[in-house]
Amino acid sequence: MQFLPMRLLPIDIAGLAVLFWLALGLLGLLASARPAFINRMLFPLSAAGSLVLAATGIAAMDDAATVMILPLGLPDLPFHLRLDALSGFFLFLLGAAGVGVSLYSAGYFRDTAGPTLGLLCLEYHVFIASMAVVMLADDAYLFMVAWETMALSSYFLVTTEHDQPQIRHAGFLYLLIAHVGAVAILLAFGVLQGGHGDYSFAALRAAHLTPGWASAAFVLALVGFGAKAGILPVHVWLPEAHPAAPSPVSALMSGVMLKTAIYGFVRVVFDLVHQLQWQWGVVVLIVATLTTLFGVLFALMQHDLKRLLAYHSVENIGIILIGLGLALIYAGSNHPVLAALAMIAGLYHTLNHAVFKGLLFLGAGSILHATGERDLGEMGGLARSMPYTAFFFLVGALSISALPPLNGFVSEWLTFQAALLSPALANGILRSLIPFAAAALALAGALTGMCFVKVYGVAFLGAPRSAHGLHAHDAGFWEKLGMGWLAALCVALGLAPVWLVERLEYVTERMVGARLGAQALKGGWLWLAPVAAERASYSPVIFLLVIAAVVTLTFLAVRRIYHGRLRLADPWDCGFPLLDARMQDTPAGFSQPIRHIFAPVYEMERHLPAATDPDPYFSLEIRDRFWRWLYRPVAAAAEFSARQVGRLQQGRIAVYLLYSFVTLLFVLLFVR
Amino acid sequence: MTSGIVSQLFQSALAVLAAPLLIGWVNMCRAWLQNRSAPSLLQPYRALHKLFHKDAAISRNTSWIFRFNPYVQFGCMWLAAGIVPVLATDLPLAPAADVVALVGVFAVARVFAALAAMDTGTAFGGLGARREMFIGALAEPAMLIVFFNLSLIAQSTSLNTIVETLAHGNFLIRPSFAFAGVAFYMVALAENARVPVDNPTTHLELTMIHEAMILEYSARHLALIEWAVAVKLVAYSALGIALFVPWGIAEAGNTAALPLALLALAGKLFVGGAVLATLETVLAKLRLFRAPEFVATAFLLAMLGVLLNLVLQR
Amino acid sequence: MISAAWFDQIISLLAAILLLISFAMLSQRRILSLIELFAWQGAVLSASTAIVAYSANLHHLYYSAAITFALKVVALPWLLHRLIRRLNVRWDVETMINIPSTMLIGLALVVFAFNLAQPISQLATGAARHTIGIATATVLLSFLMMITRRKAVPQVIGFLAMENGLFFAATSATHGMPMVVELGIALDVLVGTFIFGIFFFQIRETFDSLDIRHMEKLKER
Amino acid sequence: MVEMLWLLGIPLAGGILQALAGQHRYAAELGVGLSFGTLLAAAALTVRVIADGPMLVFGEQFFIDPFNVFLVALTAFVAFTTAVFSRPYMRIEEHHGRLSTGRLRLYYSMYQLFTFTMLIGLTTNNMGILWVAMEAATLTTVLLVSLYRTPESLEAAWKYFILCGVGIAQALFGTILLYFAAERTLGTGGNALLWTHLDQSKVLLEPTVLSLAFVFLLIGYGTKVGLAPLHNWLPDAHAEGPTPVSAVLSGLLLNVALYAVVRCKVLTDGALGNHFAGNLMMGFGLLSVVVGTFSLSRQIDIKRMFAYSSIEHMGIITFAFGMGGPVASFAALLHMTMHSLTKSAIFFAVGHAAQKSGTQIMENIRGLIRTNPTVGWGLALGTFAILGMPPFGVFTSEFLILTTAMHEHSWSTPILLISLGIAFAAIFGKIQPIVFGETTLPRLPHPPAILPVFVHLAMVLVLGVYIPPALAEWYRQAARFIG
Repeated sequence: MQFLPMRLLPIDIAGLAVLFWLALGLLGLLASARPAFINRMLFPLSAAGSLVLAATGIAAMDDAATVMILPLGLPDLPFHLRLDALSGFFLFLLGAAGVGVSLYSAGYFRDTAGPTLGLLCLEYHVFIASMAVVMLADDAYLFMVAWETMALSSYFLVTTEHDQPQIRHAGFLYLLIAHVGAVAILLAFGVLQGGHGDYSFAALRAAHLTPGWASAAFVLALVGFGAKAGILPVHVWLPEAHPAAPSPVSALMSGVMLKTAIYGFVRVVFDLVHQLQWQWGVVVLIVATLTTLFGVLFALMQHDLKRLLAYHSVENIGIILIGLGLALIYAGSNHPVLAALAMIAGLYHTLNHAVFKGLLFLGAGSILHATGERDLGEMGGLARSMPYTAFFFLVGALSISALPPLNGFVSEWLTFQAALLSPALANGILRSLIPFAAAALALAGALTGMCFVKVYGVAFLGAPRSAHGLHAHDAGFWEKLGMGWLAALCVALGLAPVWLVERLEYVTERMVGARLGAQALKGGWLWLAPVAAERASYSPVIFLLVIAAVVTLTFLAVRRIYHGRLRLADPWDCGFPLLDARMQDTPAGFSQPIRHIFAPVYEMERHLPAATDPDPYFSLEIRDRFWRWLYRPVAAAAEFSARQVGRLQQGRIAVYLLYSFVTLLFVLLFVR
Repeated sequence: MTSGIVSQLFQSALAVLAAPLLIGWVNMCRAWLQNRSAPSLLQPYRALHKLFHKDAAISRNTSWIFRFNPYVQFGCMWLAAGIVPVLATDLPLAPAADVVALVGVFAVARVFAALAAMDTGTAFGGLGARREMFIGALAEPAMLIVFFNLSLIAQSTSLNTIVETLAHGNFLIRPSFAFAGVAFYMVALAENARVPVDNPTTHLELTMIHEAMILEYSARHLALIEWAVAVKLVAYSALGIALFVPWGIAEAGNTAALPLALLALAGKLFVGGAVLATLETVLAKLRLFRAPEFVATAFLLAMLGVLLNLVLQR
Repeated sequence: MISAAWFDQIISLLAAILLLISFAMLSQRRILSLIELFAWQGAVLSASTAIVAYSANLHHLYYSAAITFALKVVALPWLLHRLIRRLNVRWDVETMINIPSTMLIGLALVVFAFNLAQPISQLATGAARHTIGIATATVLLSFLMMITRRKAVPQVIGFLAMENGLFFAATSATHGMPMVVELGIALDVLVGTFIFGIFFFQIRETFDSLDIRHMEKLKER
Repeated sequence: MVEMLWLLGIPLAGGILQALAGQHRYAAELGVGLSFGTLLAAAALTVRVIADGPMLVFGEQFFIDPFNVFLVALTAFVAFTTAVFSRPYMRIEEHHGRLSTGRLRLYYSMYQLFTFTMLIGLTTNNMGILWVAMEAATLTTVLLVSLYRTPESLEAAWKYFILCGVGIAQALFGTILLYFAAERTLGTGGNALLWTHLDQSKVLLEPTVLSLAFVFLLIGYGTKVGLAPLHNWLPDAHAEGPTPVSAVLSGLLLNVALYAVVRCKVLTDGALGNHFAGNLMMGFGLLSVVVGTFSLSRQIDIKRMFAYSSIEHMGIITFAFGMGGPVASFAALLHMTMHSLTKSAIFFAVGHAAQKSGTQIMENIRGLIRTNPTVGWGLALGTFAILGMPPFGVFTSEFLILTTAMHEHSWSTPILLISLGIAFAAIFGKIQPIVFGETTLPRLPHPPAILPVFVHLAMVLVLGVYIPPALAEWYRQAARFIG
């Protein structure tokens, strides 16, 4: 910790960063009249705060946990803060993503009116500060306070443009599901507390639960945190809320806020409940697998860019949970070393997703800013008018598609490695269940690749489909800086996995009681070998170097032996002369084969034009089946119950007296 | 170690340089089977040479991706051919990328090919990209599952270790192996744009997949792509050979066994090319929407293999 | 000197009369008769209070009896009379449930009340043994009356009758509540009746009738 | 002693004074001054009780302990802020021609008397006087509810009067039974109804009688608390009365009634030595939560909706008191405070919103945050607070209640979970378009008194993250004593 003066403990620095953020937020509210100050001063400062937090988090991972107790909170329960390896990792995640998003925000909101911006600045900083507190909290009360503050501040951020009804609807759905989830989490803490009114995590950890109660806590935690993370079937808020929010906020919500749910799940299940049972892992694995496939299949069908990215968040949460589910299964079957690998895979993907999804949302924001469009069908050819955005977006797209040597590949690779260790399990059913998850993951990865070819191809390549694209301008300096930071992280995390995996071992040591095996990571920083070098290894740096060398070599050889003469011409297109931009593939067209193959998954409403139609138009609407399966019935049941209860209040005083009378008689009977 | 580097360099160079030869051989066999007079075995080299000499013409719509793509294709395929142990199992490059990464390499190539196709802004480009991606999206997991099956047997995802185990270990034929083999072959056909999924010799717009993507390419770019296609075929063939008929491969550190291994490889490729040509002649190309069924079958077979493997393990 | 048992007998008798009046009120359709019955009830209550006062030699119960008499036999009936004359609501009232059924339910209630009071009665001494059950029954019957009436005035009379039952319970079972409390209760009843009166006028002014069926607008739709 | 005199004297004298001078131009200011005086007296009394511990005054007739002094302070405070709020509010009503000067006089007078009755009810040591005070509170509020003299307000007031009158009569029967039981141990006379005496000898009280008495008392005072299915008067009275009255009904009267129930519960628990009273309260509490929440979604009138929300919260508090134990009782007391402050703040904001748009129908109130940001934010934050969003204090108590329930009565948590979810969906779904969205509404003739809203919310916010040790100790003492 030499780089810090005054010998502050990591937790002190983290606490100061949180305070710093809150101060920036308040300053923003006060400086509503001077938007330039907020943009040019506060947001870059906020990024600096994020950087400090990220550094603190990563530095704290290999130290012993540090604690802090604040004289706030409940009378018998002051706010406990604790920074251990797990918190450190997630703070790093928050800080790393926060740097990019804050830098980006410094430019993105330049056209926003002062009062809105001031409020937004406050909400933004309360949002990130509350996320940091969630990760630092060491008692159930502070955790819940920070958790709900996070939900509330992000709700206000989502509804920034609240004069549009669909945005209000999105905000409503979001906060409702978040709140119900929060109550479930709260009940999980209720299960864990020993009835002494002591809600510190130390006390919860010490509680001895019967397997039944432990399972109840697990289920409540899964539902509660799942609602925030967006697992099936409580994912519906995600594709509504993410598009509604301003893009930097979407980046934060998808990139970081969903991860707080992962953090909470790990904290509660692995750390607090900690009497792990493999059956829980099966539940998580099944849910995660379905979530993964569902997310990617619906993402493919979207033509609203931010909605599409939101569905990919659902998918990626599924991938993360596949890792964690495997960790549960292994840990519950007494294979802590394997559990450590699975957990590292899950956590690695958590960080990766934060980085590349943040980057992609920022890219989407730049497109939105430049063209005013979120609909892919109106884009095209943006790579020429906004080359920087296009490049950064490509990095993000390749990362999320799990292509080597970028970061998305590393975590999927680790997850596969963890899944391939299933023969170690004694239970035959489990052994054969895990490959299905791996297969689903493989399928999801390939489909993601397809989806991002669609996105990138339709948005950035080809010819502009509408006039917006012609007048598009590239992102400004701050935006480029923000996206550049995240893109660089995508590359760095892809190239130096060992650096992070070694730190993640501190987390698994605490959570599942083991590090990776003795033979793991023997090859130094260059070789990622999570079990042993003979078992599996991967070296992204060498991989990249070889590809780069081969490509350069080829390029030079071709130029040297032959020539580099080039001529620009109109596209040939098999000689068709009247080519125009509308003949390019549409987003819906691109994913049509998938829609065809996976037809049973979707609830489709198609309008096919007839031959005699004067204004032939093809329209297609794809809906989430869960609305029909789950949400509408629940809403109808609630409505029905409300109507029945409403009948109690039917206006006649005699009837009211009768209620009173009957109640009296009934209770008297009960006494007798 | 030195022997490793020697065999690495040798193998990589060989795979790239000899790749058009395999294409030539397959074309030759096919011509014979179809009762045509065959072109020369070296015809592909001549075609490449001709293309390299031409001036490139590029659509105005395109971005850097379009021009970059041929090099990516070529580089990826070269890397793939370089990490599959066909001659020896001590390739120093192999640990840098295991089977999963190998699939990743193919995926990178595919994604760039599709992006480049969409970059042209033409109807055919998008059509080709869409078809390529959806076939690929189904083939890729099938491929992974095949590899998983072998990994479970060898308890490793490292290609060196897998091949070593399969070739030299006291290995028993397992039922799962047969499933994996058939699945692999089906996936390989799909991935290499061969009949029954695609036909490399047709430009019929209703059915073409791979060719639709490269319609706009010309001259050296097209040459690189064609060459990369050839290398890909070699890489896949080598992979199939290494995984399913690895006998004769040189053990680690045994440089003396290399010539023998080379001979064995040539023989296997010779047979393999002939089989491929026969299959392409005998089979009819599937309707486009039958193709997913074909790949899905491969996927299921691979999955069945894995399950058999796990169930029969103890 | 009359023996304590004799007083108990008288109080039991008065209790029986009280119950009888309650039944009469339950079956009575005419408002004027209802008011008369209410006054009689007050009188019986007052008398029983006085007897308890005499037998237990409790002075404050005399005041209580006097207040009861003044309030429930004189003041309230007079007020109510004046009201209905001013409001001109002398007509018969229809009950929600027909009278015989109401009586049957009332009978069941009495049985219930006696059963309910049994454990308490066993603790009590003297007349209280019987009176608690009867007081409970009176309260419940008044409650029933309030439920079945459709006009505002009978409802209020039911309410006041209930208060009578409570008073009877207080005096006979416990020899009256402390004086402060009794005074407070009396004040509340008086103010309450005044407010009821004001309400009658306002309701009539607003709805042109004292039929509470007009007041069923506020409900869930 | 002196403080008590001032505490009760000021509102009583104020009531008479306003009855005489309430038509004067400065009657509103006078009302604020009187309420402020009461607040000062309450503060002084609070300081005294904190310093010296529980005390008996006026010959044991009044008893102040941590439990009621906290409610006295709360009552005086909310009564004061409501007076502040009602000053411009009633002026605007007068300006709109909805109220005449005479009515205003009635309002100002009854407001003081209502405060007086509540303070009497809270401080009295005599269970009989408690009953008298509750009845008197009903009488004063009936006049307040019917202040507008519209058909609806008359109907609401009539129902309120009849239902609560009947309910209160049950409570009197319960009180008589209590006296009957007490008489046997404490002897006849005034002492037998003094709570301090009853408390000391509660184990000796006859259990059968006490259980019967508690049923009558619970049903009686419970009617006034608004426990389902005795709650039917509550939404009507809240919706049709003037908004300041809705605020004090929800914020204060319900608390005082619940206070009475809890006092009775303490005795019953002592006499019975089992969980009978607690179980009954939990049952009624849960039922109220369910009825309250499920009624929310079909409301079209904004005040009516928040009235149902009050039923829900009273249900939660009753449930918590029913659970008992130091944590749950602590939480229940905290929730009482938070609900009072928050709900009255909401009614203030709602009052301004409704006044501004000239309607209480929610569909016609839109876009407050644009036309009047302070009212809009006040309503939004108040709504989030009442829905149990941290860092507002309502969450604190709900946190404690839910976790305790999960631990001790886990069967009840699914009901609570569903109810809280439904309540959230209903209230939030209706308030969101009111606060957000577009609108065109005129400005008000008098500037709104929005300060009380933010003062209340700020207190709720602060208490959500920090409960001062003195206050916590105070709650803890009260909780210990409730058991």
